Amino acid sequence: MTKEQKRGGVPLPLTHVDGTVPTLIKTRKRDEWQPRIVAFFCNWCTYTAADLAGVSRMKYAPNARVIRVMCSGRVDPQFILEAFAKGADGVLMGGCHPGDCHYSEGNYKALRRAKLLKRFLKDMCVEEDRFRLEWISGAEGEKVKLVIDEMVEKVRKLGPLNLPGRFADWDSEISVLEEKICAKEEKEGAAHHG
Amino acid sequence: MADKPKIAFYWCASCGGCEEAVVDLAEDILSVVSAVDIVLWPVAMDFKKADIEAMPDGSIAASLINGAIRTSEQEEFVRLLRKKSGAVISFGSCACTGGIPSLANQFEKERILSYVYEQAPSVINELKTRPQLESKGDEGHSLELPAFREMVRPLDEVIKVDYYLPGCPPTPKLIKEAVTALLTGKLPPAGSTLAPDTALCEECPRKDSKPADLAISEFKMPSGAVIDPEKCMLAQGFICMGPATRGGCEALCIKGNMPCTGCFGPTSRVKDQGAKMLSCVASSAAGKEDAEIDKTLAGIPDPVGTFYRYGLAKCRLRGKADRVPGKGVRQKA
Amino acid sequence: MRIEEKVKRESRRDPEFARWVRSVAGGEDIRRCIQCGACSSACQLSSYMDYTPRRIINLAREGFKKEVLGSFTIWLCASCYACRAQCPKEIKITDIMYALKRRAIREGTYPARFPTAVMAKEFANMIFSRGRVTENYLVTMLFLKTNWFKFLGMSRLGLGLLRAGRMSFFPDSVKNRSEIKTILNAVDGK
Amino acid sequence: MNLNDKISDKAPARIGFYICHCGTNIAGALDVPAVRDYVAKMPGVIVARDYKYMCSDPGQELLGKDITEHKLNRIVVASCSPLLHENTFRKALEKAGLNPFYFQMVNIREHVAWVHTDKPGATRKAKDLCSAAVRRVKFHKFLEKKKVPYHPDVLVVGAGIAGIQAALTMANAGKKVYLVEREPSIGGHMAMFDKTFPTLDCAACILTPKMSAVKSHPNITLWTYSEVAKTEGSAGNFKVTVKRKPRYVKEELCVGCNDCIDNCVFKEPKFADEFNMGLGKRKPVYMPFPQATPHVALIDAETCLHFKTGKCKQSCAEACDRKAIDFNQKEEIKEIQVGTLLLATGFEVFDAAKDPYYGYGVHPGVYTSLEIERLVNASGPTNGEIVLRDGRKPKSVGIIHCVGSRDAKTNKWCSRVCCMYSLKLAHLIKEHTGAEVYNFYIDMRTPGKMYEEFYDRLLEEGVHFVRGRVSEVSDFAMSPEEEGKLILRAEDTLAGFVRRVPVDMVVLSTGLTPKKDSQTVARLFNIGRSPEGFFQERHPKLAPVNTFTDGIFIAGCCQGPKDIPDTVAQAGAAAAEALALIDKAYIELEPDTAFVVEDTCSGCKSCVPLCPYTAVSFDEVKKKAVINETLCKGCGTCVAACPSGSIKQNLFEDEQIFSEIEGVLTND
Amino acid sequence: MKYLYYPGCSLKGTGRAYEESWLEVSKALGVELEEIEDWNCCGSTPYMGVDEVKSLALAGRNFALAERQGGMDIIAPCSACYLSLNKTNHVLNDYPELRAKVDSALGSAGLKYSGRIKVRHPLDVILNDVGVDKVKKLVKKPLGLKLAAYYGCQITRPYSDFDDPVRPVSMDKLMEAAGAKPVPYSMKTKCCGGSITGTVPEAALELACSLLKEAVKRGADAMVTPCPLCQFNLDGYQDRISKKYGKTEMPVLYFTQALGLAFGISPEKLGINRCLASAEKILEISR
Repeated sequence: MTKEQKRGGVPLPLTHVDGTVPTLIKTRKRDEWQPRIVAFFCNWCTYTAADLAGVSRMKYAPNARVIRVMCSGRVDPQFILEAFAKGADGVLMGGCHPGDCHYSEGNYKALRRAKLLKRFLKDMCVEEDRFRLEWISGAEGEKVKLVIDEMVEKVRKLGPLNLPGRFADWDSEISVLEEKICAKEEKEGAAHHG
Repeated sequence: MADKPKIAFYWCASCGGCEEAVVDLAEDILSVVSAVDIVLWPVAMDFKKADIEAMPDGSIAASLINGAIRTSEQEEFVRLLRKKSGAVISFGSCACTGGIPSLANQFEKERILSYVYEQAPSVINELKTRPQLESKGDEGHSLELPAFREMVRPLDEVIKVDYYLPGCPPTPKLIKEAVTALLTGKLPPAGSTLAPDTALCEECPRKDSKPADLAISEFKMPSGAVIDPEKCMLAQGFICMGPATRGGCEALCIKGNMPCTGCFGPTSRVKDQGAKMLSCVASSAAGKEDAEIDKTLAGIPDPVGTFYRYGLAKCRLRGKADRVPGKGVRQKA
Repeated sequence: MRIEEKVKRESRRDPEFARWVRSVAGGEDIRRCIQCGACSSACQLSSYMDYTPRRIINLAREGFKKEVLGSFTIWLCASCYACRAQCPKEIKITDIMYALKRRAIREGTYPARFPTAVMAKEFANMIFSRGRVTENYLVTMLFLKTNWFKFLGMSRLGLGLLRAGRMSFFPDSVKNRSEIKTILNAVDGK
Repeated sequence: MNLNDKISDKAPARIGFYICHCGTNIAGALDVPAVRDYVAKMPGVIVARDYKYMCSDPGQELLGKDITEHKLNRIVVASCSPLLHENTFRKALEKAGLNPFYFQMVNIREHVAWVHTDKPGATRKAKDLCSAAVRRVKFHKFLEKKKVPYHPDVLVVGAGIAGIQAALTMANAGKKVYLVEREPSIGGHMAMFDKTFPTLDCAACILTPKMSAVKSHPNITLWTYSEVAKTEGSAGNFKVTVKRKPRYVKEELCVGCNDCIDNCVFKEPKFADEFNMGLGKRKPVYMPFPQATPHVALIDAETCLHFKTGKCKQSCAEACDRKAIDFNQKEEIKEIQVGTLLLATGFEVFDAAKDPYYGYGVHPGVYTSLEIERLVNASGPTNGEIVLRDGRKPKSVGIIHCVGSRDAKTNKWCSRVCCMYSLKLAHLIKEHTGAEVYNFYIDMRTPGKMYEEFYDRLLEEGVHFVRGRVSEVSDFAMSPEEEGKLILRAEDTLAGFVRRVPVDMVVLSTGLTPKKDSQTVARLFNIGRSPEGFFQERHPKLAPVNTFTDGIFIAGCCQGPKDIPDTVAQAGAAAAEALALIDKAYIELEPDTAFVVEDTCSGCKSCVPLCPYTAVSFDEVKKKAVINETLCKGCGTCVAACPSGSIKQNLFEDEQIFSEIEGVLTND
Repeated sequence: MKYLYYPGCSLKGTGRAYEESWLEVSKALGVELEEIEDWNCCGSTPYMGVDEVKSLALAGRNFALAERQGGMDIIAPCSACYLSLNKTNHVLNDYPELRAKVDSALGSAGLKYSGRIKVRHPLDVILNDVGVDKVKKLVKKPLGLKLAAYYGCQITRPYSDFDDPVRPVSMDKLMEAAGAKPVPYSMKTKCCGGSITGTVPEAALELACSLLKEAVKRGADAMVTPCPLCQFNLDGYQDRISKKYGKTEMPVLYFTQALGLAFGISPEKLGINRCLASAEKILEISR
């Protein structure tokens, strides 16, 4: 019996957009754990700066995964929560410096959302260092390196957030009951047939 | 009697308002009652768990379950109903999105229990006695209490749900439509929400009063300011969840001169109602400099309560992130 | 002057030695050297060296161990750090010189002409037993062990110091001598 | 089956995945086969291949062949930055009959291979990024590019030889060119040189005609003493604000007769003359140099008596019969619309005082190479005579190479021109003074046409060459021959010993550095800089005059040190690249615009005020928001803010981004 | 202003006069010193050539003791001590393997060092913490001499951060404040050969000689130095240098002695009598 069937056909709370089930829901062992940072970089400044860091062969920690958006203004707070929910240990947003936004003022909207979201995250006990907004212009390849290295170190100190693992942990109370009921039913079923 | 479809009503962590809503169908309730065979309705009728257990699987046409899931008993009962029912309808905000009870997901179970049984100003409990899951009576009999879960869950995290009927409570009109659809078999695809898929503003009487160039420079609380009865709430600086909330209530709160608090949950296109509204509100807040922005946003003192009043359980984070499940959860299930 | 073959064959190189030089603290950047000679030029003592510091760096990174450890150069280094301050590739030349001295002492390959190694050892012994150094004792020990004729030649300076009250009659010492011994033994894994 | 069809939006995804080795660029830093095999197992992936160079013709053909053979309808290529090759691959899709937007690119070179040293970590990151792209591409939709007109006018920033050459090339092609220069005259550094290597032709003789051509060209608007203050917009449509500083002389009236200068209340030139590196003097009203273009005087407010005290009798204004002097001139702001920007902002010479060992500014006998250029120049402060500050003719001269070059404490790079100009100066000094000349070099670098031959010539002329970096210039004499001289101490590394060489004059061959404000300028135009501070080209070999920002080109030493022939060649190349864009007359824009899903919009108007381009408006009849696609620039801010999820952005739909998030986090 | 004081072996031996004058001057300037209890050899230059880790561990013990005593900035007047203590800090920060070894060696004696104590030189402290103004106020007998300020190598590079490593000026400023006239002296930071005088005198003496000759040439009445090794080398060996390279008469004082004289402190208290070279000239100066 699959886990899903056991749950009376309820998919696990975490399913992917395409309906598949994530493989990572068990807690990783602490010693093999590496921080995972999801980074939303705007196309014009921060993404370009990350390219520049590459062209300049700067070396930094391989823990950030960049998702390109056209402007930091495109970053929906839903993306940030989703990233945490799917297992990110930190989320980094990069945009153009105030006044330099390629779209004039998308970065101000990003800033305001980030500020409010930061407060929300704090209330939800997600440590402050796990979410960061940085202005990195296309000329600042070095800053990409510095920010990522610094953030990875801070997050490493905080340890895994591992929400998928925590969710599974929290939900273990349900599965225990589930197993008990299933066992009971199976027993009864067996008795019935026998 | 045997021909009539069997219907079950059940309540979990709820206030009873959803039951009230069913009664509020007024004279229409009679037609419902006559059309169906109610096999379970704890608030009004005296059926026992054993009665349901005795029924064949799938013999109940539909179970309408309201309330969020907080205890092992609720879990066990809704599982039973799931097994016996053809369709399960998640009834009301608490069942659909966790509702007000899920605001408790900001706290750990231990903190809730210690507050309720030890720290609340009205409590005198010097021995710090708490209800025990199992206790032995004087005559040697044992008594078992349901386990209080780590967190509040919406119904669909515990059993598979076929339809959602949102609202705190769902309006009589929507209930009637749902029941009619159920009885006539004219149901939308499984998984649907039985309410319109546009946001509340569509049906809001104050829609036209919202300016197209709104920048909110001061946020206000309904408790601390006079509300203009004509003008768009957001235009006045009150956070109205309307833009991020499914319509279908016909703007009841607005008509009562209170801003929408979001009980109908998000539209189907949105994963996280609170995050979306937070994004919308922050985008329209005034200010470019740090200090200016901070000042404006300080007008929203409680982002969790503001943006997730009815849906914290459905937030992508589900609750306070650093909760540590209480010891013994596994053993005492 | 003897006529001898100067060609060096690959078998003369000791790659392990080159690796070792790169592994010591300060030796990590030795490969960056562009042989510009700024070190030699900055060095006040390069005039007396058989190999200029630049050449030592090149020989060391190529693994010409015998030439390096047998050279005068490392013993002439006065640790003034001028080379390091001027190196355009920021190679820690002085630290490399220290490492080469240590290696030469360890392998006993230093030229007998230089008593530097003897002095360094005496210095170490004195610290091991007392924790502090008393210079005139050190100098006396040095000359007695190497060239006591020279010591007699120095007597004028000694007398001068004596008269000026700059001689110590009793060797200075720390109070907690055992602590020093514990620490130094711990380094040796004792 | 016609794959170029919207049907593919809904059809089950058949994904082709290609991972590029980029030679060893990628393959050397991560485990390419492991990434390929990882992706091959993902649902929907039909083909997964690795290839040496995906951007090569065979690479693209491979892709096209697979599309046809395997009926692929989605393509993912993991290689370099999409900013570099996205279009290459999109075209390959198109050629194979597939809509180019059924494509997603993964940046595993700039973002992975080049920046990580930990191979397993880099491999894991590459897997994550590829997994994200494969998930994302399933949600890609059929799209078409937008075409908008490309503004034909060009702005060239900086009017040294690079800017002049580029401006003339484009103006000759019939384009309207704005040429903006910070200094009062155009000409840049080249105008300061005496002769040019290796041909030894006179710099002024070859530059001055070009300067006049700029001034008189009907297609060139020349603004000197001006700076760009602000740029907005993107390729094809830039709006640029230019600040014109007041020169207190009306440019259109002045004929450059110098009457004002002759009649200045300062009878003698008193102030350090910038053009001659302070070796000469000028008055507060001055002509930067005899061939200055525009040939217009200017007043330096810092030193002018009128501006300092308000008590000048203004004899200069009186002397001007064209009434060109205007003490009330104010800064002027110009706003222009151009399609293309070409930056030729040049370099700065290394500040020799920063090297403490060579005594520049301490010993009067120490000069920089640029000072010698002026000394040796016939129109320079000494009329071409090489003399020391005390008037003596030097009998021996030491030239120190690599000052502020190849040195971790100052600048790490080789400045490329110093060896050659040092040879040139050695020749000129020897020719003018007959002195003994010593070149102290680390490595002699003479790659260039006729350059090595020039070195040969100098060797024959009897100039001394000492291979060794000078450790110090001191006046500490150790022997009678050294008394009163500057002593250069260096190891003659070829001889194997240290030498002390006493000389009368020391020339520091200072290197080329980025402009002090290069960071500010880079941010002004949103282009990148390499770590040392020169502007970053898009690709060191394949796009040397492009930047990462479309429509902005670079030429000359702002990109890195180079000599005049290379600068002119690069300026021509940049002009040609710009012309190619302009003559196409339109620019294709990414179809990344946003649109409102009318059915589900509740008309809450939250989005309307957020758009800085007024692309979002409210339809008062339908009571819904509408987005004007031609105004929308595709930032997606309204999408992120739409509280009911009723605005979508092409290429950046919620599902696409959610699946990316999930992809980067779902690696085992 | 309170500091920990690390005298080092030389200041207790041949450099006695440096300590005597420094203590007098610091008292006058209000610089409060607390000697590190039971300090040991800094692990200086010769030791580095024998065993790197031991040398670092020896320095480490001093730091550990200093941390125990409050962890204030350490003042180390001897250039060699200043360098080896500073170097230890740098090496411990840059090379974790070495740090681990040093930590465990110290640990075996129950000691611990965080790596964070600053090591300062009296020149730095007087100039930056006390200030030239205070020095000027204390001057009672302006020196009126032409002095060559000779800094030596080890306080100027590679770790010093309080002065220019090529053209230091801190001591010139102090001498100016004391009423002396510093002569332009191009050999300010050149090595005096002190650390090899004992072993390779033929080379070292020539270096020392060039320093003295240059001072003479620049018209200096005396040289001032902040280094006991330099002072010993230039002063103690002047006799031999004169014999070998021709007569030189150049008094070599510690800068603290010169300051003390300007403050009006008696020559005896400053250990002026401990100088060997040109004794007559020195007496003249101190009067």
